[in-house]
Amino acid sequence: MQEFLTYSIYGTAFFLMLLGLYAVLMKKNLVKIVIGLTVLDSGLNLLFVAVGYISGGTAPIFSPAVVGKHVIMTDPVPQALVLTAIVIGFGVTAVALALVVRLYRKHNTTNIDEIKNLKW
Amino acid sequence: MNSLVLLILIIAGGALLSYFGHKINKILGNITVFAVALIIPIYWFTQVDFTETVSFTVSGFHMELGYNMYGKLFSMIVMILSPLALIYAIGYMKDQKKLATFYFSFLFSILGMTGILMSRDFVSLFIFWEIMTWSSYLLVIFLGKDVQKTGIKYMVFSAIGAYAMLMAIVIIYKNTGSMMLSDYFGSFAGFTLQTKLLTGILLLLGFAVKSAVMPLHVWAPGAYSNTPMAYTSVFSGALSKMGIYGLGFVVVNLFAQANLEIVGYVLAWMGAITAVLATFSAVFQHDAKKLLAYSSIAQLGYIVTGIGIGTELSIMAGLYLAVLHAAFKGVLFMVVGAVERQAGTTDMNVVSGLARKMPFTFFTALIAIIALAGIPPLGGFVGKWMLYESLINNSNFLMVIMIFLSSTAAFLYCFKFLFGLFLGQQEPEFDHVKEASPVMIIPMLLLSVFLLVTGAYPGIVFKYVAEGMTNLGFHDVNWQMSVLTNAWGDSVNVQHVYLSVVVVFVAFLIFITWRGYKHSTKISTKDISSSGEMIKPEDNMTYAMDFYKPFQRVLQPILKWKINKYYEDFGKGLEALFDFMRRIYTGNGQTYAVYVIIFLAILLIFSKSIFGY
Amino acid sequence: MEGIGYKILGAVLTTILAFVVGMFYGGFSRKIIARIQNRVGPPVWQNFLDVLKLLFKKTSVRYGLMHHFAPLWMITMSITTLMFVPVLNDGLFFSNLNFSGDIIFLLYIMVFGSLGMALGAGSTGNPNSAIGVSRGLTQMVGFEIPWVMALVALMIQYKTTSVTGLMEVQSQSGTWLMFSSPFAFIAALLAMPGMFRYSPFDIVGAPAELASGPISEFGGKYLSTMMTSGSIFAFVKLTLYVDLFMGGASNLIVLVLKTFTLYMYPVLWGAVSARFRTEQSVRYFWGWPTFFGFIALIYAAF
Amino acid sequence: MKKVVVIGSLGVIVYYLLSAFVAIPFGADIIKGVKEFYLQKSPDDLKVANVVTSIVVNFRGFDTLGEVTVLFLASTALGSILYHRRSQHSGLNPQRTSVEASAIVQTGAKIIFPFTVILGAYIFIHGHLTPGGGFQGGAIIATGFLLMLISYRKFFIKHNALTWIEAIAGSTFVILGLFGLIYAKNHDFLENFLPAGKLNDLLSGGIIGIIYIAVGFKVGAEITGILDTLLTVKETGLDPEEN
Amino acid sequence: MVITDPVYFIALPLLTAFLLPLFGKIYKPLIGIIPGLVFAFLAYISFDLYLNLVPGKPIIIQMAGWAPPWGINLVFSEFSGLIVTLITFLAFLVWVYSYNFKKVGFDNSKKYFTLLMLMVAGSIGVVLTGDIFNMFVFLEITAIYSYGLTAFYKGRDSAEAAFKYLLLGSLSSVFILLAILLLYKQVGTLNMADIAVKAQSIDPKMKSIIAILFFVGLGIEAEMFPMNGWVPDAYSQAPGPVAASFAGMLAKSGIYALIRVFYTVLEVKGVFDLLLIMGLLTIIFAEFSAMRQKHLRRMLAYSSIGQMGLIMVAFSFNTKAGIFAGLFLMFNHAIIKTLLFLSSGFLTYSTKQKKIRDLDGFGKIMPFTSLMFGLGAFAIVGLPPFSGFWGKLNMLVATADSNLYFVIALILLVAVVEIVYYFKVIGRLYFRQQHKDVEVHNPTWNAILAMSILAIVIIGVGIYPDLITDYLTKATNELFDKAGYIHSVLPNLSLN
Repeated sequence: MQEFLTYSIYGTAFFLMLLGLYAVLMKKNLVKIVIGLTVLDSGLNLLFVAVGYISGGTAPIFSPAVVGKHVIMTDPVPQALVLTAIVIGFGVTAVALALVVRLYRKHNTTNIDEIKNLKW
Repeated sequence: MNSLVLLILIIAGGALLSYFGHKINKILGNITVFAVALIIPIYWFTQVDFTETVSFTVSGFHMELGYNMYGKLFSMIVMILSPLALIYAIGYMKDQKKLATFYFSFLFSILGMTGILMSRDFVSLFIFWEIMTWSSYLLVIFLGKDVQKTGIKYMVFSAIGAYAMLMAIVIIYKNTGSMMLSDYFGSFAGFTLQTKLLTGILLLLGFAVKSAVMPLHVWAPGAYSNTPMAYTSVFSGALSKMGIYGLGFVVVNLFAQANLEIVGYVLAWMGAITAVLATFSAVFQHDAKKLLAYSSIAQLGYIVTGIGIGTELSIMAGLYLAVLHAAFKGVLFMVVGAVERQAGTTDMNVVSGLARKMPFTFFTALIAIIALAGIPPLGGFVGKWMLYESLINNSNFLMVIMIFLSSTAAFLYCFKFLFGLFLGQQEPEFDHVKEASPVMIIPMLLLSVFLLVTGAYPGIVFKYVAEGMTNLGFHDVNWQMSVLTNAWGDSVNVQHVYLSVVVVFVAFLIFITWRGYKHSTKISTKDISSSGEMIKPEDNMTYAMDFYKPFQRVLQPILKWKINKYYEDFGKGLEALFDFMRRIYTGNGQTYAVYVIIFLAILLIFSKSIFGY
Repeated sequence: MEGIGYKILGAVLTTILAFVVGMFYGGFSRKIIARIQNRVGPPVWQNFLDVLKLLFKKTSVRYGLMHHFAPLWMITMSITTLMFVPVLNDGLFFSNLNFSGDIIFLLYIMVFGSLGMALGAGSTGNPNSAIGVSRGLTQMVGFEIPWVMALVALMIQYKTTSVTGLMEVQSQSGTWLMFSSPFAFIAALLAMPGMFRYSPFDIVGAPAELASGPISEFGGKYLSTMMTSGSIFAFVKLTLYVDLFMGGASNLIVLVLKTFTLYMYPVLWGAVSARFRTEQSVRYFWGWPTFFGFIALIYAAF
Repeated sequence: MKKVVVIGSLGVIVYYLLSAFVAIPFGADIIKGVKEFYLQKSPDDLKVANVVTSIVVNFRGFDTLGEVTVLFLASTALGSILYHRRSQHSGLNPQRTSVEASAIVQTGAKIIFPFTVILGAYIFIHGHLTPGGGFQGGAIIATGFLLMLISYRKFFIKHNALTWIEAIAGSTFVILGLFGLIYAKNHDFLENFLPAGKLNDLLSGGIIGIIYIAVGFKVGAEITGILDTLLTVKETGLDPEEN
Repeated sequence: MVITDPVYFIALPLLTAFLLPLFGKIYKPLIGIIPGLVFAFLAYISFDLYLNLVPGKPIIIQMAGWAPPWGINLVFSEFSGLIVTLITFLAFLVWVYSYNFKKVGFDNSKKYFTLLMLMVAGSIGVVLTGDIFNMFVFLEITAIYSYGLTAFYKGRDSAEAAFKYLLLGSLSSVFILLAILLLYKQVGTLNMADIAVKAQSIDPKMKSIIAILFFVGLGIEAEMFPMNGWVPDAYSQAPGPVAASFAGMLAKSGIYALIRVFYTVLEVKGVFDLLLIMGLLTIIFAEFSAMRQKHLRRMLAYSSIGQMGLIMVAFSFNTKAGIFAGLFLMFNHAIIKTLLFLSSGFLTYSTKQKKIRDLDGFGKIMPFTSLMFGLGAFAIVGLPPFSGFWGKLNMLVATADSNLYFVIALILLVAVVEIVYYFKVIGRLYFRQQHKDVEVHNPTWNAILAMSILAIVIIGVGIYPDLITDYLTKATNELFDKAGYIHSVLPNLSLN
């Protein structure tokens, strides 16, 4: 069971990352590439959260119901980190989309193969 | 204050003053340059204390400046030739622009040379070497001709040389833990053969580039001929001697003493081959500048041969020739400069018959050419003689033949130079030409006088050469004021030669001039015996084009073989390679991302072998 | 041997001797060539007459100083060379400056005159002169190589570079160098006609095509000085050959015999051969003569 | 070809990474590190119930400052990337790229909008007590604005106001942190200098709550600004001539 | 202590950046002036702190009252302090230069200065922080700054360049995050010193995977081959001062992160060999590509990559001499490349194409700028008496020290190539006939000031390198002394 969970959850995260990377590397459309980036980020975030999980743990909040009792809590650090990661991912995505808009305005295409005025 | 430091500061200050002087006003600038040109040699000859040293530690490297007699010998070349060239430049560069840059670079290259000759450690040697290189580069491209080709070629070869030297320096530092030249010489014997050869040959390579030894000479013709002639006289006369300076101490102090004379021998051979090939090239040039440039290479070849052989007489010959070459090449480049300035071109197919217009220039050129060709009774002969004798004494018979071939062929270009520019028919298009200004003539005359004097009294040069050779391990060098002696005891008394020549010449001069000269009329060069044909003034009958056609036919198989072309092909190949390599930057962002992924995958696959867990 | 006056006297005497002998040799050669060609030919003293005639002709034109100096340079060279070449083995009068020079010096001083001549010729502006000079210098590069090879071989073999040294070697061993170093001698001999510029190496001054080449614009005193110089120089060259290869001469008669014999060789060869083009002659000199020179060098070195 | 290479490389990478990750099984509590300290100190010293919040704002508050900066940076960068000359030069009005939504959507949006904003505000105010916090709350507020933006073509956001909110909220964060240098016990940046209060009270945790509120405002304003910039074409005149 | 606290390096620029729009509302010129004041202040405190630093006792700042490893800490040591000082100094100069850089096309200077402030905060943060995740956050700040400012100009292909950078930058952040995650999973802490202590117990295979991920992720930021495709585009399309800041600050923080991670945090056998090889490849490819460039900026960009490769090689020796040389090279590269980019900003001002051949004869019409460019070129190729020479010399001595003779040969061969392309430009600038009707844009007084200061530094250090060698030596010792670093960050560490 443990093994299955390990493989399935990590596997899911990695599948997402793989999917995202594939889109980034193979898709020609700029928007799809950006989508690939976000999917990649999602997979990574999922991985973060998954890593922080501890079997049987609750959310690391000392709500009145938990205070004073001995409960297992999941690792709060990856959760804090993933928050940061998400925000950064958001920022990058926003900038990426803005750049796509600019590129589309200039080149009138979203095919990345056609956008190589700068080379060598 | 230490006189050596002060000397450096004076030159650097002179450079800055000339720069700003010329920025403000041409006349002020010229006055500054003139003053600097006087002050530097005067200071050097009167105030500099040659026993003084100054040392300091910079960035953890111990550095020391101080003259030795060997450096002093070369310094004399620099200190005599450069100021004269500077003064000459005042006249020569009168109509040029960007004079501030010119004099700045000029003086900085003097600074570099001065520094090289007083460096006792590799770091300062290299620093000054590079200062010399870049300042001379600025002058090579100063006129803006062939900037990309010549300038880059010069810089590339200089850089290769300098970096070879740098590599040697760091390896030496690694092995001795010191940057001092003396420590290197001292511990050389203890190195492994591999280190000996590696450091020594890299150093040799560095110096050989500057002295334009054969496969590394291709920068020289273009660089010498493209530079303003006022500087070329220093370039060829003094700057190239820095290479000789280095070759001297490397070959003699290191290889000869470590029983690796074979290196010196190879070097001597390269010098001989250089001499021959460069002479052949010089013969067929039609631009006087190029001719002199190739001639310089050939002459440097003799010097390198002399140094490479490494016997007392041969080194003496090499060093003596180095001094003399500075003088006569200095004059010749100044002459070409004067012609260029007055007549507008130095193409020997175009210019002719300037001797009547520029008598002083012609006279100095004649003296310098006689010295260059090594014809007695002028000083050039002395050097040639010593070189031959040393080679013969060593039984290097093939090398003698090479050198002799080269110097015999040298007569061809010597004559062509004089004939092409000064003799032949006087063309109407050069009627306007006037003698160069005294500022230009006087330096040339001074150097010519030096050449005349050394013909009878080469001892005045031998004195310093012999002093300098003490630092190369030759104490008690045998020399006399005007008698040359070889290792077998055979000798030539140049004073007698001089005497004989002068007496006969004067006697017959009287004979032939008496009752003849006055009564004859001077006629134009168009008035020649021409089988009854009348030559009009505008007909150019001068035989200049393809002057040595028959010789060219003889040398056909050799001349086909052009080193320059190989280098250029190599360069082109490299460029193509670079172009190919930069194709990896395809311009497609996605491809770059793929590179990253592939790189990561490769690292992961080989992680075991990389990280060895 | 002491006394400056004595020296000067010796020098003058040597010069006169060289002049006379050279002139007669020139006359003989003309005569002999004429006989070979089935002509009568001029008398042997014809050259004297020519020189004298020219000497008294009025020089009417000049092209400037270089032109004026050219004959001077030639004669200076000839006489200076003469001064440094031992005429007799131990001649009292003719020692001159023998011990002040050596072979390398002689090789160089001999060029001096040609260059001066060339400069004078160049300054006249006559294209024929220039062409002649160009050919002459090129040819010189040709014959100098085997000639120098021969000399270097001798020098290396006998470890001396002076002419007197080599003569001493011969007198001590009793054999002439032409026998003890045959290859050097062959090389030198093959190079010799080039030095004399007789046919087939006479393209320099080929009268038929170049109007006498370098000397075309010279006349009167100039030409007479040049001819004088040429005679002296011919004598010097012959003497040098004799000194080097044939043991020198102990008295004047032997000298004349030896030099005349030697002289006949280029003259006779010239009489029967056609003219080479410049590159042909250079190729010739760089062929067999150089080969023998090379052999000589190897022979000398090992 | 490229495809094969890419898939191959990806396969290799995933294989290695997965093998690295599965070395420690999912849910295993074997990491001994700083988390124990956080779980203990957060309720005890800081009196903050939500440990994630205390980590985000206090223990690793510096990260959060960076995070806020990233958002701010993104919105500024976006502005500079999509920047056009102000419309007053050419007289063109800003235009929305989206089409006008239907009446149902418009009405619904109008109704939901205030609630969304209030929800967002609730979330960041209670950031130290319940799941969520400034970022989440700010994002929810921005969602409300997004709703309005895509519903109404004529709904414009005053950038002036956004600028003010951003500036004040951002500087509150930094200034509160700087106050720590002066007033707090250890004189550290971002250190709590206010009374910590009682666990699970609204007014607990000292400056943590305040900072989270500021973050909420800032995030809300910034995301709104970003959305607005992306959705609105201000002017399509000529680009400024530059080099 | 209050007035000179390293935390100001980050807090102040951030605060200013947040408030800058408000200042703009109050009085427009404040947008330009306030950043200058802040930069000047930062430069002042960095010099003050750095010069008063007690050797062996770095200033450790803890955040929010929690001692490391629990809280985030800042480490202002001889090494990080040196780089911070360099960055603040350059930032000030870049501000001086760009204060009124261009009237046209630069009028959203509010955003420009805001971004610049954030970037300075970010790159200083990367250098100062003692927490690995915090380092990642600051790296992202610098990255987003770069995306934004690369695309600053509309007329060029700047968006394309920025997008490429963004693509690679995102990959970089993914790999760094993965590495951090793996690391956290192994040691349960994020503090660098703490990780350094605990990392010894990590399974070597795991460690190598972490190292590879860091290597690739940080390698992208440090312009390592083959992941530097973004560099030439970004450098060539960004505004002049921004390109200068890329070379002077951004690249520095990237390489700093790389060496900090591998010198202090993760000790992995073999990574330095890898760094050596990749550094050499970086040099070779970059310089060879630079050789054939027709665009000035791209040429400078490739040259910049080459320099970074050289720095990598220097650090890869893992010896004191190597680190010293690497630091010297970093210093040189920061100063000289900044000068080159600043001067090229004016050189290429009026030419649309920015081709090198458009610069013919500019030495005449733009004497000062050309002189500065020439000086920079001389210095960067390592000609004495400029500072570049000493860096190169030390570098080669360090290489020889490690017995890598072939590396010396290679570096020098590539240096020849470098000389060729720089001198080609100089030849064109000074010794060619100028094209007709060229617009002249002589630099403004503040640009002249900025460039002169840089030039003075270059010449000063070139003539007397001991001006900085002491500090470099100290920094070297600090970086090399891993135990000292751990001890000063975690003084109470009982090595259990």
